[in-house]
Order: sequence, then C-alpha cells, then structure tokens
Amino acid sequence: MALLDVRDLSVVFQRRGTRPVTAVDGVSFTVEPGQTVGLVGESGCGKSVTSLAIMGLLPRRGNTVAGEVLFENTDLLKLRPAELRDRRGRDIGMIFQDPLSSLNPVIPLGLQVAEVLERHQGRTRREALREARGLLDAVGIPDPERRLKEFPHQLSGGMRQRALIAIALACKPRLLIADEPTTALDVTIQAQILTLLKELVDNSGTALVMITHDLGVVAGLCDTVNVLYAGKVVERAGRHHLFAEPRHPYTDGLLQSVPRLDADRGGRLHQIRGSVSDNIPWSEGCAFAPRCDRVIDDCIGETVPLLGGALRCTNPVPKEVPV
Amino acid sequence: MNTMRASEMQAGRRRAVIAAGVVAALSIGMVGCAKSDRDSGNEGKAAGGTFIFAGAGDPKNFDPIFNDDGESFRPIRQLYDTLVTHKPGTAELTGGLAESWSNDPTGKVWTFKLRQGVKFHDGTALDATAVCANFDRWYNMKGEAAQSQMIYYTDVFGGFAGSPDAVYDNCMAQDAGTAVVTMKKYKGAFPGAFALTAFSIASPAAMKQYGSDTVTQNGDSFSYSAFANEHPTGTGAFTFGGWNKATGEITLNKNPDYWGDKAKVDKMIIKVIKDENTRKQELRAGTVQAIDFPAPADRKALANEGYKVLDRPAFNILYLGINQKNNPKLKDLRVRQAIAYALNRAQLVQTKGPGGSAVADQFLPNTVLGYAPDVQKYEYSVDKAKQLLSEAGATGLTLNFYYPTEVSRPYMPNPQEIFTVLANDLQAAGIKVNGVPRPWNGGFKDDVQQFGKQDLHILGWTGDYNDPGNFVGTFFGRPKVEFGDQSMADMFTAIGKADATVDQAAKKAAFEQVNRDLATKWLPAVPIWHAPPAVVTTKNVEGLVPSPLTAEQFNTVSLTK
Amino acid sequence: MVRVILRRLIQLIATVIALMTLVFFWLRSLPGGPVDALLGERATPQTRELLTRALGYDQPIWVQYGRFLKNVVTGNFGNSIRTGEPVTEVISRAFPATIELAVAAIIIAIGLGIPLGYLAARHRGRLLDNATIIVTLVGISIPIFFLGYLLKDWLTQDIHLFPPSGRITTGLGNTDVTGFFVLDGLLTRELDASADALWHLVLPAFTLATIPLAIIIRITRASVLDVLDEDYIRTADAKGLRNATVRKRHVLRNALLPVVTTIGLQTGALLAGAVLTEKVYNWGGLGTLITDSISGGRDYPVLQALILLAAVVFIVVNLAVDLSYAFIDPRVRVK
Amino acid sequence: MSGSGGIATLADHKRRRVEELIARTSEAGGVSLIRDAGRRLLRNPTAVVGAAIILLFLVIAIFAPLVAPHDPVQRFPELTRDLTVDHIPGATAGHPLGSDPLGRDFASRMIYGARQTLFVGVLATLIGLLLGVLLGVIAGAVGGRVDMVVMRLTDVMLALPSLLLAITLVALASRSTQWTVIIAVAVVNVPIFARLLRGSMLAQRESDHVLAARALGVKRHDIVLRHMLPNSLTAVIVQATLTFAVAILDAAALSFLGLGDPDINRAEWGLMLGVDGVRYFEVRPELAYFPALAIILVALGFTLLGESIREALDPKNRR
Repeated sequence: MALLDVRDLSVVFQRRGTRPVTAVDGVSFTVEPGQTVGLVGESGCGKSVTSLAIMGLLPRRGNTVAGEVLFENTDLLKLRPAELRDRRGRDIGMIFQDPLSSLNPVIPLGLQVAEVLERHQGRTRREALREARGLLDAVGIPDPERRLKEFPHQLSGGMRQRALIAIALACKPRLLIADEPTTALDVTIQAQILTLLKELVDNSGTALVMITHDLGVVAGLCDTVNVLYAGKVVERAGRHHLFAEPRHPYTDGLLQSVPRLDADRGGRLHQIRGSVSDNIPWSEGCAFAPRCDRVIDDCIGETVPLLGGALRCTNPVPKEVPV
Repeated sequence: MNTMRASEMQAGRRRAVIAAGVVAALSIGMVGCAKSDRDSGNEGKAAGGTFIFAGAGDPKNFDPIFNDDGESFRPIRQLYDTLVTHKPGTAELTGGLAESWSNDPTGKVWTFKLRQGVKFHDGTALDATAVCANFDRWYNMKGEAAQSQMIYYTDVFGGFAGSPDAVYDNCMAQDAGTAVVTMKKYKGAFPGAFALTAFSIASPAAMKQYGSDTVTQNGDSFSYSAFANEHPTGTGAFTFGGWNKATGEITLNKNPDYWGDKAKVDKMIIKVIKDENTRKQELRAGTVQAIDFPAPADRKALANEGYKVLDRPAFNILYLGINQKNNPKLKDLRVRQAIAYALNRAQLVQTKGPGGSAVADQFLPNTVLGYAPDVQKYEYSVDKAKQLLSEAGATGLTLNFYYPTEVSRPYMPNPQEIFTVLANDLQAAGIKVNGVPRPWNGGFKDDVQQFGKQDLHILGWTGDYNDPGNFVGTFFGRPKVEFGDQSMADMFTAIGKADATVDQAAKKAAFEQVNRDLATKWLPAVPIWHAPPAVVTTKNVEGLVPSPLTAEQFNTVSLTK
Repeated sequence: MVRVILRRLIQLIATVIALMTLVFFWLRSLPGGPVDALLGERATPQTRELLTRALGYDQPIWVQYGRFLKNVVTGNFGNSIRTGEPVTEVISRAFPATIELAVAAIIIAIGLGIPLGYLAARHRGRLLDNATIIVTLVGISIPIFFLGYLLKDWLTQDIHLFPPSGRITTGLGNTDVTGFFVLDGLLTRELDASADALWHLVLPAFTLATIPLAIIIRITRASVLDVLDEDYIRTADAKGLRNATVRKRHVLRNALLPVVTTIGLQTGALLAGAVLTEKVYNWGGLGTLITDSISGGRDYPVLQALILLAAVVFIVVNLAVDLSYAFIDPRVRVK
Repeated sequence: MSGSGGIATLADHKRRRVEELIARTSEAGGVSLIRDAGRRLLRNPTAVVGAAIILLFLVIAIFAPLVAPHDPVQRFPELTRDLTVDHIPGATAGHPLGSDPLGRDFASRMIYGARQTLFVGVLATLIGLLLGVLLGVIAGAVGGRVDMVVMRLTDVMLALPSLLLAITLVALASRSTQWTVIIAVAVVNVPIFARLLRGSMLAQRESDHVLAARALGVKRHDIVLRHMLPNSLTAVIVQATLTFAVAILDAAALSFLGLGDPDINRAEWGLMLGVDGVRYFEVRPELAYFPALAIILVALGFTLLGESIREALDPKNRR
C-alpha cells in the first residue's frame, strides 16, 4: 500500500480582479514507504505548490484545492486544521528552499528545534533541548551545545539547512518533503546536504519527495521521477529509464540542457526555446507545443492524456533502436 | 556583545506578559474609577464654607508694592488693607485703615487718623509707626532689581531716595493713631492713589522677619522674598493659607479678628484657569462658584441658565491711537477728525461689544471727576469723513495700523476682531489700511510705546483710582512716543495745570475743558468704547459686589444652600 | 552596546549645545522680550531703563552669552519672567503632570493599539479590519484639539461624566509628594485623591492617545501581515505547532519590532500633542508651560529650558527604544 | 517573442490559434512596475476615494470665485444688523450658511477656505520638500563629512517634535504672519525628507544599475540626477502627499494656540476652526463643525491617496 497517494490534485489561484490561474492541474503520483520520488520541472511548473498543497500550507485566502491527498489512506485535504497540525512535523516533515528566511530570526536555534519535540512528543523544555542537541549533532553541526543558544544569522547557510533538516526529521516522520533544499546553497555545500539527506532517509527508512529543477539532484537520489510542465505531469519513469531514454520532448530538452563532461568540446549546449510564459492552456492541446521541436498538428486541439499513466505526448521522442 | 540565553528569553517573555497585565489593569482601573468617583467629585462642590473663585491668571507674589497686575492684586486685596479705600461697587473714596484723612491747603501734607485696635495677622498692632515704616520702606528701597519692580510707586511717587523728581518727603507718627505724610510737591493723584492696592500696609515685623526687601535678579528675571511668597502679612479679612502652584490654587482662610465685617465663608480658594472657555465649563460642572472675565459670547447663555452675571461698572477705555510723527498728513486735525467720523463705533459696540459696553466719546468714564457731557461726538458719517479728507488733501491716504495678538484685555477682549472691523470702516472712507499684527509682549508694546513705528494702533486702559489724571493724564499729560513726541505742547500744559489744581471744583472745571478740547482741538486719539468686565457666579453665591476697579472684597460673600 | 550609548550621549550633548546657542542668540535678537514681559501696561521709561540695567541687557551680547552658558552649565536656567521662581522649579513642577498624562496615553495607545492591530490583521479584509482602518484614518486626520474640545463639550457639561479640566478636584490636590497625583494619593493612603486624579486623567489621556493609538494600530496590523507570509511562519506551521504557539512565539514577537520603533517616534508626537491637549484641559504640564511662556509673555528663560528638555527627552527615549530594540532583535545586538 | 520557429510547421489555423493564446497569457503576465502600480491603484477603492476627495477640493479651490456667492471679506449690513457678540445670524436669503462672527458670508468663506488651505498646505509641503530633498541629495551623493554634518543638522531638528518645533519657530519669529506659519510647518518636514532621500540614495549607491553606470564612466552628477534621483522620487511623492495632511493639521493647531495667521480676514479652514470656531462654539457650532469637517476630509483624502500609492509601489504587493 502506498504511503502517499496524490490523486488528481489541482490548485487554482484566484486573486481579486484577476483571471483564475491553474497552478496545479490534476497531478497524481504515489510514494511507497522508504521510496524517494522526484518532482522535476522549471520554476513555475507547480511543483512547490503541489508540495504545499499536500502539507495544507497554502494560504486559505484566494485559492481552491481539489482532489485527494491520501496519506496512509486518510485524505489530508479532508482533515480539520487541528488534526492536520497533529500530523505535520510528526508524520510528515518538510524542508524549504531558503534556509535563512525559513528560520525565525529572533528565536535561538535550540528552541526552534526543541519546540517541535515539545509539541509532538510531549517533552519538557529541558528534555527537548537535550534531544535537540543530539539532533544537531546528527545532522553534522559542530559544537551543537553552543549552537543551541545561537540565532540563525550566526550560522552559515549550510548549517542553517542542516538545522532545518534536523527540525524536519526530529520526530522521525515517515515522509519528508524537500522543496529545492539545495538551490540556495553553494555547489560544494549542495553535495554535502544531498548526501546527508540521502543517508538520513536511508537509515531511518523515511520516504522522501524531492522537489527540484536540477536533474543532477534527481540523478543523485530519486527512485522514480515525475516531470511536471505547466501544472501537469508530462512524464513519469524510473531514474535510469528517464536518463537513458527520455520520451517527452520537454524532458529530453531538460536533459540536453544539462552540461555534460563527456560532451564533445565546443558542441553548443542545447536549450529549450522560449520561456514558461509562452505556453497554451492544456484545454487547448499540449501546453508545451509552442516551445516544442517535435510539435505536430495533432498537438493542438484537445487535451493530451497521460498515456499509460507515464507519458503525456502525441509525438514522443522515438525509443533508440539498439544498433 | 553577549548573546541572550534561553532562560533570559523566558524572563523577557514573562516581563512582557506582566507588563501587558498591568496595562489592562490600569486601563480598566481608570474606567472603574471614572464611575465610582462621580459622586465624591460632586461633593467637592459646595464644600461647607469654601468659596472657590476661578481667576484668569497666576499671581506674581503677595508683596503689594512689587505688583502691578489684577491677578496678583485679587488675593492681596483680601490679605491687606489700604489707608483709604473705595465704597463697595464704586470708585468713591472711603475710610480704610484710616478712619479719616485731611490735606493742608498746600496739598502737600496728608494727615491720617488711624482705626484703633487693628492688628496684623502676626498679632502686631497697626499704628502710625507701622504705617510710616511702610512709606519709608518704599522710599528707601535699595537696588535696581527691587526698584524696577515698583511700577506703581515710580509712577505715583516719581522716584526713590535721592532722586530729584521724588514726590515723597517724610512720614511722622504724631501719635499711635495719627500718621502725617509730607510730600515735596502737590500731586493730583492723591488721595485717590492712597487707595491703590500696591500701597497696602504690611506688617513691619513680618517684613523684617522674612526679609521682604531682598529682590534678587537671576538670569532674565527676579526672585522675591519669603515674605512675598510664603508669609504675606497684612490686616485683611483673610489670612494666607498657601499657594499650591501645581494645581494653581491660592487658599485664603477667614481672619476671625478682622476689624471690619468678618468673612462669611471660612475659606476661599482662588483657582487659576487661564482659558475663558474652561472657566465657564468648570462653573457649569459646579466645581467653582464664581468665574472672572467670562467670554463676552457666553454671558447671555450663562444668564439664561440661571447664573448671576455681575457687570462691573465700566472704568476702562479702548482708544484708537494716532501717531502724528511718521505721516505728516496726520498732523492735520481734519484728517484725524475724518478718521473719527469714519469709525462706525455704534455698530462695533453692537456687534462686538461685551454686554453693557457703550460708545466712548471721551477718555474717561462718566463716574470720574471732570467728565464733560457736552463734548463733540463725531457721529458715524462716511461722507463727512471723505469730505474732510479731500479738504485736507489727504485722499488715498495709507496708514500702518498696529494691533496686538496673543492677548485679551477687559477693554479689548479680541483685538484681531476689533482691528478688522475698524480697518474695514477706514477702508470704506477711502483710507488704505496696512495692518501690522504684533504679539503683545513680543513687540507690540515696544513698537508702539518705545519706537512709535505705527500711524494707528488700538490700546486701552483700566483706571486705578478715581482721578482724571489717572486717565487723560496718563495718556496725554506728557509727551509720549505713542502719539508722536513733542507734538501739541499746549495740550500737555493744559493737562498739567488741571492736574496741579488743588481746589476740587476748579479741578473739575479744568478737566471738563480738557476733555472738550481733546475732542475738538487736539484729538490725539479716538475713544472707542467703555467695556465693563463681568463676574459670573452660581445662584447660591450672595453678596459679591462687583467693583469698577475690579477690586472686589470677598468678605461680604456668602454661600446659601 | 556601551559604545552605542556613549556615542548617543555625546551626540545628545552636541545637539543640546547647538540648540541652546541657536535659541539664545535668536531670542536676544527679538523685539520685546523679557523687559516688555516684565513690565505691565504701566511701564514708565524710567522703570524700563532701570530694568534693562538690572537684567544686564546693556552689556555686550557675548558677555551675556558667557553668563548664560555659565548658568546653564551650573544647571541654573534663571527665573521665570512670569512667576519669578527658578525655572528649574517651574519645570520640575510641570514635568510630572505631563509625564503622568503621557504615560497614561501611551498605556492606552499600546494597550488598545497592539491587540486591535493584531485582530485587524487576523481578520484581514473582513468587517472588523475595514472598520478599524477607517477609524484609524479618521483618528489621524482629526485635529486633536478639536476632538478634545468636543469630548469635553459632550461629556462634562450636560452630563457630568468627567471633570472639564484640571488634574484633581479643587482642594483635594494637597497631597504633593512626587507630583504624580495618582501616585501621591496611593503613597499618602488617600485613595479618593488617587481615584479623583485618575478620573481627571481619562479624557485628556484618551485625547492625547488618539494619534499614537491610530498609528500603532496601523503599524501593528501592517507588520503582522508582513510576518504572516514570512517563510519561517510556514516552517512553524510545517512543524505542526499549535496555532496559539505560532502566533505567540513566532508571529507576535517579530511583528512587534517595528511597533517598538514607532512607539519611540510617537513620544515626539506625544510631547507635541500634550501642548494642545493640556491647553484644552487646563492641564498644568509642560505643554501649558510652553504655550504660556510664549503667548503669556515671551518667558524666554522657561522657553529655553523647555526646548532643551524636550530635546533631551526625545533623544533619550529614542536611545531607550534602540536599546530595547536590540533586546528583542538579536540581529541588531550582534552588529 | 514566441516559439514560432517550432510552430511554424503547423497548419495555419492551428498556428494562429496558438499565437493568440500566447498573446493572451503574456499580456496577463509581465507589465512595467509603474503601469502595474497604476492598474492596482485604479482597482483599489481607497485610492479612488482619496483621489476623488482631492479632486473635488482642488476644483473648489481653483474655481472659488466662480463657486462662492460673495466676497469672503465683505461685511453685509443684512448680517451685521442682528449680529451681536452672543448671537450670530444663521442662514438667510443669499447667505446659505448665514453669517460669521463679523457679519461676513460664511458659505463664501468656507469655499475660499479651500483655496487658502490649499495654498498653505502646498507651500508648506513644497518648501519642506525642496529643502529636504536638496539636503538629502547632497548628503546621499557626496557622503563623508558633508553627510555627517547634514545628519547632525537633521538630528537637531528632529530632536524637537514636529508641532513643538513649529510652535517654537513661530514664537521665535516674533512677527506673526501667514508666512511664519507656512515656514514653520515647512521646516518641520525638512529633516524627514532629507533622511528619506539620503536613505534611498545610499541604498542605490550600491545598486546594480548605479554600479553599472559608474562602471561605464558616467559622470557623478549625471548618475545622481539621471539614475538615483528619479528612483528616490516615488518615495518622496508618497511622503509629500502624507505631509500635506500633516501640514494643514499643524496650521490649524497653531491657530488654536493663538500662534497662527493673525489676519482673521483670511479665510483658511485651520484659522476659522482654531479661532472663531472654538471661540463661538456655543453661539454657533457650525463655525467649528464645517471647517473641522473640511479639514478632516481633505487630510483623509491625502492620507488615503498617499498610503495607497505607497502600497501600490510596494513590490511585495505585485504578482
């Protein structure tokens, strides 16, 4: 049985005096216990919104969430706010993009770690702080005793992100959602954080939803990958499959736009034409059509279905025929 | 720069919480008290025998000789007595500490027969020596600081020991009951001036004990003796109970062994409330029983609500001064007359005059000796004005009209309005007016009385004692910058002569002539109105007799339930 | 921290000296002034001359300035022209009155302002919010002297709900210990006096509080809204913390930072507002003193001292605010 | 720009469809800050209300002579006839709002009041703004010792709370005229503008476009005038609108303290409220209510507009 089963999730933003915008458009995917699933796509493709919707962290005003988010067969979307709060941080942890702004600037680190333990495991402040010390140690923050009393601005970016991880994993959740956990960090730190994440989830058997625009990250740790475009899943495949032979032109484009060491020198880097803003509503056909190299007349007209629950394309990249 | 420990953080938060609590408590508390206290507040109202009078300003101190303003004189009048005083409600002289007084033919020697058995508040007796001690004290006052504060003395007695124009010579105690004061020369001001509150008789013993004569200059001002501030000692109907400056309350207690009618209330509090509107509201709220100087606009309303509006007989004058120095055209009598004709004084009195005010046709009220009923009146007539102007070849005349701001005087409740109306009238007669506002203490008095920058200005005067010299004498008796120096010598001499006349009948005639000539021949200024200031009391206040000199004696006041 | 305080103190002294010198020479250059103010309408040329010499105005200006500086340094500001007592006395008597009033006003402004602002923010866009916004806007736009005037007319005349003016009922104010009447009453166990003083305090305090209250509400509301869409609030929610915890620990504390600064800035507004409020309610404080010392006869010694005092208070308060700011916001502390 | 290269191969009707769809979406997206701000302003009711009030106020002020029934300083016999110090005649034929304390037409005075009030407010604001901006620019652009001096100067000014400073200035001016009031109220705002400008200048000195300009070797004063000043001005404009409200309120307060414009012939709302309105409140409350209402409305108008402009320009509210 799936740990997390997202069914036909869609989110519509509606601000006063503007046209409604469909940020997430019927996304479905599942996460098995201990599995690591990637949500990939350019910024604005709706991947972060998806994660927030799952956690029920979207601001109440001005948007409507539809579909089901089954976590161990209970639909999180149907829970009362209080019940949801009981699960957040205990069953599902989350890590955010910008570690600095994601930590409260005026509260010492110790408390920020401890409070989640106090909340979900009924620890006293003293116990919680002692435990927090251990957690910081576990995520590789040197001299945790001192750090407990320090404030976010006194820590380095990497350490802040480690702290956030410590907070997210404090209560041993069964699912961890990481929303672009490394984009705000230097490349060297990125690697460290990723490896840290990897070993933590592996050891604790925590399932991980990794949200990123960086295929490199995906390649690093995801078991299966969902490629999102304009709020829809356009391709889903196992990591090796996806990298070996991407079928959707968009995925293909993404892959080709990643610089490769084994690429022949001077060969110019491929890029996807245009930007996210020039796409068309799915109702009118394939949203990617305007930017697609393989666009054909059939792409325009009516919505393209997710063929075999894995590929949303009328004119996919042909499978390579073994020579 | 140590960082804060978690425990401290807790403390911080706790502090915050406590603070919040206090806030809540206090704000609730306030409202609570607002309710619980309403009754006890009203008790304060007619508290037994305490009479609360709302005055309009702070007194300076309580040593008579160093004061010259009404707010200081009000309490002083209750604490002290003068040799000669006024019949209640009039400006007529009557016996004070002196049962009777006489003047020799030369008019220089004054003999006072003192009341028997009068005691100062400190128990010492009032006798001739005490009286003379006062006269000598004034005359021999040392130090510029002290002397500069004896405004009335310099005005009336000319100067101090050693000064050539000093009027006072000596004072002899013929016997315990008889004091003989000798002057170097006759002065018309006497005997009226003996009734001036500034010349109240104080206890020599107390003055000695509390070093009354030490006036020390400090920075831009002076500080006065313990006598003047904490221990004023006279013979008055009330004794000094203290001055609470924080609340602006001067407390006076009944003097049980007063020689005259003993005070009917046990206690009197003079409460200083500067804003006329607030005085009225306090009266309505019942927290005071009487207020001085109600706003002219409020008189009718208060009367309708059943308060007693007591008008003081007018003893003041508002005039339009004309300075002949800067603009030669003004030397021409016809131009000055044109100005007089141009002013619609009747309308001004009707629209802006406080109740009971009347158009003035000469510079003294009709109660004063020398008032001439038959002076030229200058009835309002634009045509006459225009005609005179053209005769004088002064058409298209432009005049600088100075008027004071930041001030309100009984004779001039609202200078700006008065100026606006007068200017308006002058414009109508074809005289261009260039209005120049100046703060009362911030330049007006300087510019007008020191430097004479103006062509026209409004100013006035409240009489001190019943003598024409105190009015016309003060204004036109000597050359004054205010009206353009040295001009019209004949006016000065005429007034001088009148003032020097000893025989009362002759003096009366002389001043009547002066007033006629002021109107017809000289016209150095145009009299505008006499505006009686009022006192308002609650229904239950009896026996308050308003005095033209604003010299009310409160021993006659009683509170009926 | 210490260095900060020191720098501010030095700055304060510099500011003050600059101010005093400015004021001194300016005042001396004006017509009228002390001599005029000291002499009533009856001044004769002789007395005028006597006085000018007595006050040393015949001496050259720099001599006067020297004397003035010497006095100031020795804490002697001369005597009030109107009352003749030492300026220091006059002011130390008026000071408690204004502080009492200002503190009451600040308590009201903060006590009502922060909760209201917070509620408005929580109910953003709903009735309560809009109502609050409108009220605050009017609160900022109304001339407070007129507001005070109306309150007085409505609540003290026909219905004697509150006293029209003054700090305490005539005759009750004899318990002068600290000069803070509410306190004095408590100290001397004369609770009725305290209550009476409080009762007198209500209207003036509310009048004076109007503008700070309005501003604090607006600032609180705005900053709460800002904090609400901060990432760390999302984190706190992601932790599943209880709503109450999130608000108390994470929202409020951050939201208060700008409010604290505002409160500091408002003390200035308070001093200014006191001038109007005190005139309306005949409140014997610094405000009244200022108006009197100007229109009541150009009482320059008092005026000088008052300007100095106002400056000192204003600067000191803001220093205090900065420090408290450093206390709440660790980021500032370290820098 | 659209990916026409890709869709070029499509059949015409489909391509056209795609292009128009793209056109629609992109038009909804990226718009310039100012246009976007303007858009949001028009959508914001408070802004519209504020603007409306101000517009009305301006119209009345400018066309006062046409709107007003009479000359505001003329005294009318029919009004003075039954005018006394404790009775001010109310509405009569030809005088819709009746008389003022001197027998002048109150309605006309209210209307001309708009003009005078505008005059005071605008001048006070402008003078304060110009001086402030000048100081601020100098401090911000030159920096160093100059900056230090300017800041100390503003410190001295800020040390006295606004109205107090104004009061003192008026008192120190010895002669009270309309101008002393205007100047006093103006000077109060100088330090505020100065600091505002300096702040944004300093911020910009480090900003990319300025650094770029400097790198390109653009002269300093050009950088200041062409690049820095314009960007600071939005903030200044907002401050100015808010200042206007404060200015007319301070003017009114001064009048109330008896330190305002001494010429009571001049019809200015603050003056009318602070002097006649208060003095004759019991005789005829309208003398207070009407000017007070007018002041509140106008102050409100400017505050509303200022606040909503600020809001509109705030990048946080974009998207």
